[in-house]
Amino acid sequence: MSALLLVLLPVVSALALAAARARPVTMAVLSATGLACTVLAGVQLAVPSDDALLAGLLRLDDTSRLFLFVVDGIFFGVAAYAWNRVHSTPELEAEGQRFAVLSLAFLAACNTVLMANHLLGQWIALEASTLAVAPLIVRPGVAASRQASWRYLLFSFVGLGLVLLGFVCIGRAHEGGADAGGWYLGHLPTPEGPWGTLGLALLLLGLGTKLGLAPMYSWLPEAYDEAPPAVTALLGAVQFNAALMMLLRVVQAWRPSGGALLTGQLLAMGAASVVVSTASLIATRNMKRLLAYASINHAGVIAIGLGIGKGASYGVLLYVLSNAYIKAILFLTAGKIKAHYRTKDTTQIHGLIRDLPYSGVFLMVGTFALLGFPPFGSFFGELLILSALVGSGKTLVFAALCVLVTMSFVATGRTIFPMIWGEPKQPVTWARQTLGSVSPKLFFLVALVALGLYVPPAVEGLLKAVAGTLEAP
Amino acid sequence: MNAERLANVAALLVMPFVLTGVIIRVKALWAGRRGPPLLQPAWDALRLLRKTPVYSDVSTPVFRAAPWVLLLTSAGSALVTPLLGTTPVFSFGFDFVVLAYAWGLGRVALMLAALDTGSAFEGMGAAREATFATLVEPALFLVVGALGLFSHTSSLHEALALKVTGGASALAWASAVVALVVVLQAETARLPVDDPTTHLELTMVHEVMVLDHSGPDLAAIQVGNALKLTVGTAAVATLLNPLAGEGTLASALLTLALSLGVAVVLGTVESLIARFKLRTVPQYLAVAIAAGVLALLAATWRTGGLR
Amino acid sequence: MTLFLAAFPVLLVGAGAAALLQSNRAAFVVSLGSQAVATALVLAAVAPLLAGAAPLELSWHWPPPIERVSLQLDGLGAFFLAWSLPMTLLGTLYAWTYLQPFFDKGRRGGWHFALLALTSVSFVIVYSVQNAMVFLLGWETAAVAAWLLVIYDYRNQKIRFAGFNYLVSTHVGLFVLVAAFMLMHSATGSMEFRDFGAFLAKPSPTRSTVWMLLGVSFALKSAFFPFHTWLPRAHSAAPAHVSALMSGVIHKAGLFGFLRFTLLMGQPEEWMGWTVLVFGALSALFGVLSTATQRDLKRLLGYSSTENVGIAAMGFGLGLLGWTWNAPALSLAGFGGGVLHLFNHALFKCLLFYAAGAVYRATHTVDLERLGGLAKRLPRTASLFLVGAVAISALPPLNGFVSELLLYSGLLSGTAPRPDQNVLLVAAAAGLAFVGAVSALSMTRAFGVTFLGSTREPQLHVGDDAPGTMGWPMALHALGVVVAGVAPAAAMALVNGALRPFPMAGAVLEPLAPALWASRALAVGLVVVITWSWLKGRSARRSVTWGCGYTAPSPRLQYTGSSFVEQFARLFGAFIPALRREQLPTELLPQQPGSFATHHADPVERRMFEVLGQGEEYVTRSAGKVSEEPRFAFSAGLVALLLIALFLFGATR
Amino acid sequence: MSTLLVALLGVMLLPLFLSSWRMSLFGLSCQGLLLGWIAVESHTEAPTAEGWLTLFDLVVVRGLVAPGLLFAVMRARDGDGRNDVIPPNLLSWTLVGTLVMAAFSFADNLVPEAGDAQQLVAVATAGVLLGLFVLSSQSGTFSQMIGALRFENAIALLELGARGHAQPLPVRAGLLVVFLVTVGFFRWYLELLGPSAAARAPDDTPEAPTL
Repeated sequence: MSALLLVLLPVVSALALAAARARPVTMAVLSATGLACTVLAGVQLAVPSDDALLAGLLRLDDTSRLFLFVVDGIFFGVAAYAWNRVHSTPELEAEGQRFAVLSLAFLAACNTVLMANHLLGQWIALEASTLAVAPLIVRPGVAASRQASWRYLLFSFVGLGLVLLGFVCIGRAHEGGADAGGWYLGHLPTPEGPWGTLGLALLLLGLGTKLGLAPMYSWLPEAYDEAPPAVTALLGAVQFNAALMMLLRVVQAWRPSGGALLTGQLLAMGAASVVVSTASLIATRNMKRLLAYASINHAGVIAIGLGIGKGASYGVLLYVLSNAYIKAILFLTAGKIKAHYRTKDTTQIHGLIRDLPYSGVFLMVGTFALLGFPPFGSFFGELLILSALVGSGKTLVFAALCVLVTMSFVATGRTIFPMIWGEPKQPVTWARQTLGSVSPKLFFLVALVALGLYVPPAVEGLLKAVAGTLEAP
Repeated sequence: MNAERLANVAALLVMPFVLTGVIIRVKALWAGRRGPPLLQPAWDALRLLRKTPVYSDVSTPVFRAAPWVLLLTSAGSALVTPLLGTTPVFSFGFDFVVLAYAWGLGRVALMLAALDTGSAFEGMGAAREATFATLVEPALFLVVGALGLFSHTSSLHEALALKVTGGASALAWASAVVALVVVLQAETARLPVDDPTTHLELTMVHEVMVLDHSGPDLAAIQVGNALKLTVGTAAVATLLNPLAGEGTLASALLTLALSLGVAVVLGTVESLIARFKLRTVPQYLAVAIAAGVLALLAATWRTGGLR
Repeated sequence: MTLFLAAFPVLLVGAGAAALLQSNRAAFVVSLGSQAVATALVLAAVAPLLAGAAPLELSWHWPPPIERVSLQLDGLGAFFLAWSLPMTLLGTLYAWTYLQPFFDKGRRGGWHFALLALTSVSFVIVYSVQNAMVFLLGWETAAVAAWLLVIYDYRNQKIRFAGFNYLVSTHVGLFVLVAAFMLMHSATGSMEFRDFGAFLAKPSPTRSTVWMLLGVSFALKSAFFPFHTWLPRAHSAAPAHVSALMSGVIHKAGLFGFLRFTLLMGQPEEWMGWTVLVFGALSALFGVLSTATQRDLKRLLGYSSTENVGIAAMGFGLGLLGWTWNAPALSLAGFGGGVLHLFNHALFKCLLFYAAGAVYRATHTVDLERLGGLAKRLPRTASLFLVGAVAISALPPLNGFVSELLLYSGLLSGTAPRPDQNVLLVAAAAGLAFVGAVSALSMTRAFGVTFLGSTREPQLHVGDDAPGTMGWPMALHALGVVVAGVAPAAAMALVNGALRPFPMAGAVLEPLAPALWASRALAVGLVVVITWSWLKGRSARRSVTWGCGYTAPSPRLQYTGSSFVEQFARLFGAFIPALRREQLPTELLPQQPGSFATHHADPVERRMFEVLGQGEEYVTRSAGKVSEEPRFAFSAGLVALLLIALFLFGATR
Repeated sequence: MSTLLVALLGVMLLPLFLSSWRMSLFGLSCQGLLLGWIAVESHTEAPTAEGWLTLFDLVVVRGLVAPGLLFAVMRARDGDGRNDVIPPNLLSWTLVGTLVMAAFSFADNLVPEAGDAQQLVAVATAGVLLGLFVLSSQSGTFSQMIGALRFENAIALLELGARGHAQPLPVRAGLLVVFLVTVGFFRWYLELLGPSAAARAPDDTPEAPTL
């Protein structure tokens, strides 16, 4: 029963906030709801109850429990950040109100995606989350953000359309058989024959667009660049993981039957997006766009990891979780830096470590984690993916990936390190950052280091179980 | 054995001055002059010992210690070489490595003293000396390494007492002689590498490094150089001496005669040709390296080579 | 084993505390104290091992992805730990005075001392761990700690670039190492070195690829010839004690890795021995040529690290060859010579870098063209630098000569089975002799131009000599150099501990006893001669240096570093391209002064930057073409769709 | 049945060659109506709740509501009524032709026996390819919306063909609601951005602090 609350609670509070005009308490309600969802997810984690809800449409299994806890945790962090932002700059009151309502609707949709047991139902929830977050990208008075928001909606619409097309094609594969199961996760139609393969291919192409993978990815840098930092964090950490959950369900369900095509297409799209994002990383001079391309890079590596499967699944999960925390930290810090320096051009920003000690340290540590330095989870995740690549005999892809990751390492480091350690140009004084505004990022950091060095046994058991489902039998 | 060692020590004391005197006398004869008495270098050394040295105010204790380090290392190296064709005062495995690196230490000390005076000329001499040394060292190691391969030994005097048995060892022997002569000329600043009697500092190599030394220090340097000359000449003589290894009186006398012969040849060469241009000296030293490589390759030859 | 394990938390706590403490002095004391305790613990655990006790084993479970953390401390790891930790301790002591100018300007040193403790932690991990993942963790921690140490003075852009250059190089090295480990992991299915050893024992093409990958990654960590480009920049940018630790101690982990996997591999193939010998000789030759021609004293010492690492690799190559020809004497001479040279290099390289640090502290420059005559103002630093210079040129009485004598005894012994192999070994010995001669030239130049003569830039203000806390580390290292030279048995006690895990047994130094007695005699002679001449000359008359009658001598007339090496550099111009920047006076009576400067650039680095620059420019141009318009993305999607359809046609037809 | 499909194909192709936005919107509504007719034709069994819902979706939502919403906005702001859906040059026209022929050859490769099913798949594939082609050749907001809606109609057509198994009612209703909200957003964005992507002057208002 408590699982259903995870969806109902945000919806109810969203409606309440929309109706009431109570301004000052809005953000407090938002953060409270976020905290409640995190606690509920934690409870689910501690005492797993395997009941099916809403006539089998929603069901909690290991994967959804893990992702629920992570996603809601990050949402709570972002909500606390927004609350602090509104608290410190009162003129954001109106925008805060709009943000609270829409982000709670977004949370409800994402929680549904994570708990969905019916693929089409999951599709609907994902589409709903897109609709909830699209207007948030618009920043009042900035034309480019409206353009970015429209493109985000357009690409999502086309991407999810392709996914729907894929479902229809896979459905047609059973032209004759009266297949009662429909789209429940337990007994999905197997995609064999020309229709099945076409369907699976279209499905992956559509999900790739939603995740920001290769062919249709150009919406991601624009949306992450133009959206306010809190919304970028929601997009990068929460929406990405929701779309990824759908891909995980597809992989879990159809790895045995459609394995060859699955591996081939995921590897191709992953490799293509790593290539494209590395090229753009080298060329870009805009800080938020750099982080956007870095997240495309990481999405590519995740796709490659999922593609191989054999032995890489644990690494992929480790990589996904640490990636979520890294993006949360970096996008929020990038927002703070942009607000402080009034510019996104990386060549203008210098001496962060002394100008904004907290943000400087967070940017440094976040970049370390982004680039895969040891103490963080991404280091081991990357190693496991690379070892599985070598293990499954794809040494050419391995070599190419090593070169590309090093090139993106050089490009990112070359742009961000001078920002951290440069000679500060104009001494701009900024309100001392209180511990409150920094605590969410601190929490993400602790989680990140824990993922790297010492994963507590309970979480480790869960990770192993989820990795098991992703592996080829 | 002690008699040979004593003879060696006696030779060590006498030979340096005799050989330098012979070379000067031969050059004088070629120039149509009687030339100074044979032991003139000894008298010069004694004269300098009685003088009190004058040191530059720029110099540090390194300047004062360098000449004596040169003398010590040259004397040390002389103890290891077969001056009379037979076993030297001390003989052990890889002794020529100690010899080569001892000479290196002496050379470094001298170069540091030259740089210490802070004069442009001495710096120039040190630079040239260092450059030529980098070409001489590998030649020495190639030659003695090749000879060591032929006689399956690692001590200097057994390597030099090479028995010519076939085409390969003959070729090795000939190229070793050529290489050692060139090394001798480069190390002891004889023509055509460097002219000891020139007055124009810009053309000097070794002499310009010792410009600022005076009194006993200058004597130490000259004796040190004479000792290095003796070591080089004795090495060439032992190599030329067919009955080198027997340790009989005849072989000792033959080595002495051959040493004087080598001194005469050096004096003649100095009288007949002018000093090479500085740019061509490295090519001349390259001849020594080529000869060393030839000796080394001879070791792999089928006939008379190593089994 | 518990003693050894206790060192780990002590260091971590020390590092953590030092990082958080506000006052620099407290942070220094905490870091130094924790390192001292850890060193004592490690030495206590390591001493019996060097004496021949059985290796210590321990392993315990750890959550994935590491699965098991297994430690095994054998003779080899013990040897490296025995001197790495004390030298890092001395480095931290040196750092306190060296960084005072920064502390006076309000800079916080807490992080710096914490990173120094963290470097010791990485030694403890790398030299004892048997699990590939944790080894990589230790490897990368050392790299990141060294990087953050190098960019301590991060305000200067050149220093940040040098640090970043170093970070990228080590990261590339890490990827190559990961490739090798993962190849072995996929072949054996486990992450333990013991299983890797089982796989490496059988010769196979994968083994050769893995060996080459390991060789490249360790070569990059130890800055061998083609991969050395990060070393000189990092050393001229880093504070002196960091350069000393990096080039004396930290980059020895590469050679340790090579020895560790040689042991795991067991019987090597002959081509491996020749590759390492040739690779080492190449690295020594290039390193020494660059050492001879550099203007910056610390860059010069950086290049000489490449040279000495090359010489150590020649020893290892000889050891591998001896192993394949099962000639134990040759193999022991090779490995013994290599390991002893590695230890000697750590001693005299740290000494030289500390002396260079003292020079920088006094004159705020390490450019040879402006220095000169420092011996009068910095007598202690000058004499210690002289000891280091004589040792690094492998001249007789000191420790460099002993290890090179060992190598010569292997190369010139003529015990190879075929004559042509003997000839190649003698040729290698000749190469080593050439390297020794050029190293003598470069060290004479470095010492002579910096400390002797008179100061080339008259208005250069020369401060006072190094105080106690900088003097003591230098003196201790110099003492180590002299003792290892005169009484090599002491150093061999350590090296024998390292050679114990190797299959071949036997005495290493005994056949060279007479030669060592000769060098001891020479040492006694030198002491007598130097003291006698020093006493005699003190009261002697002083006058002006003989200038051939030139009436207006000026310090600028002296031979500078570049002119000293100009003829030599012209001989080897192909290897060290000379760059000239000149602004010659044009008119008959020139009004303003002309200027002339020569630099010797590193050809490998110039080529690398040229290639990288081209690549980046091409990528930026092509990335610029792809516009953000949705049209491009959708057309790409349409193309992808058509490809899928085509692929399907292929499948159904 | 095949005549309806041919008519649908005609309605898809015609607006591409004309340059008025009224014709595009009119084409969209014809597509909706024809889809509804095809749905009625192909399912002769007793109409169930899902059947009525699908018919409502096709005829009312896709046929009337979507074009109507856009029509209101376009009429309010548009001047000369000219809006090209694909670049008006012979190359794009020939591309349209090739895409349609590719769709037909793809269909007869996928569905071997000729007949209504094969023709339906062919027209649906043509719709998908044309929708994507419009999207990949236009940067104006209105044209992109037209492309997206064409793409969606083609999927609905394909879904009609595969009436194999009935979806549970809540899922079908969810799909409909989501499509409606999306069309609503389309209308909002059209007002926000204006029909063509004219390069507006970059507003140099100082950037207000954002969340």
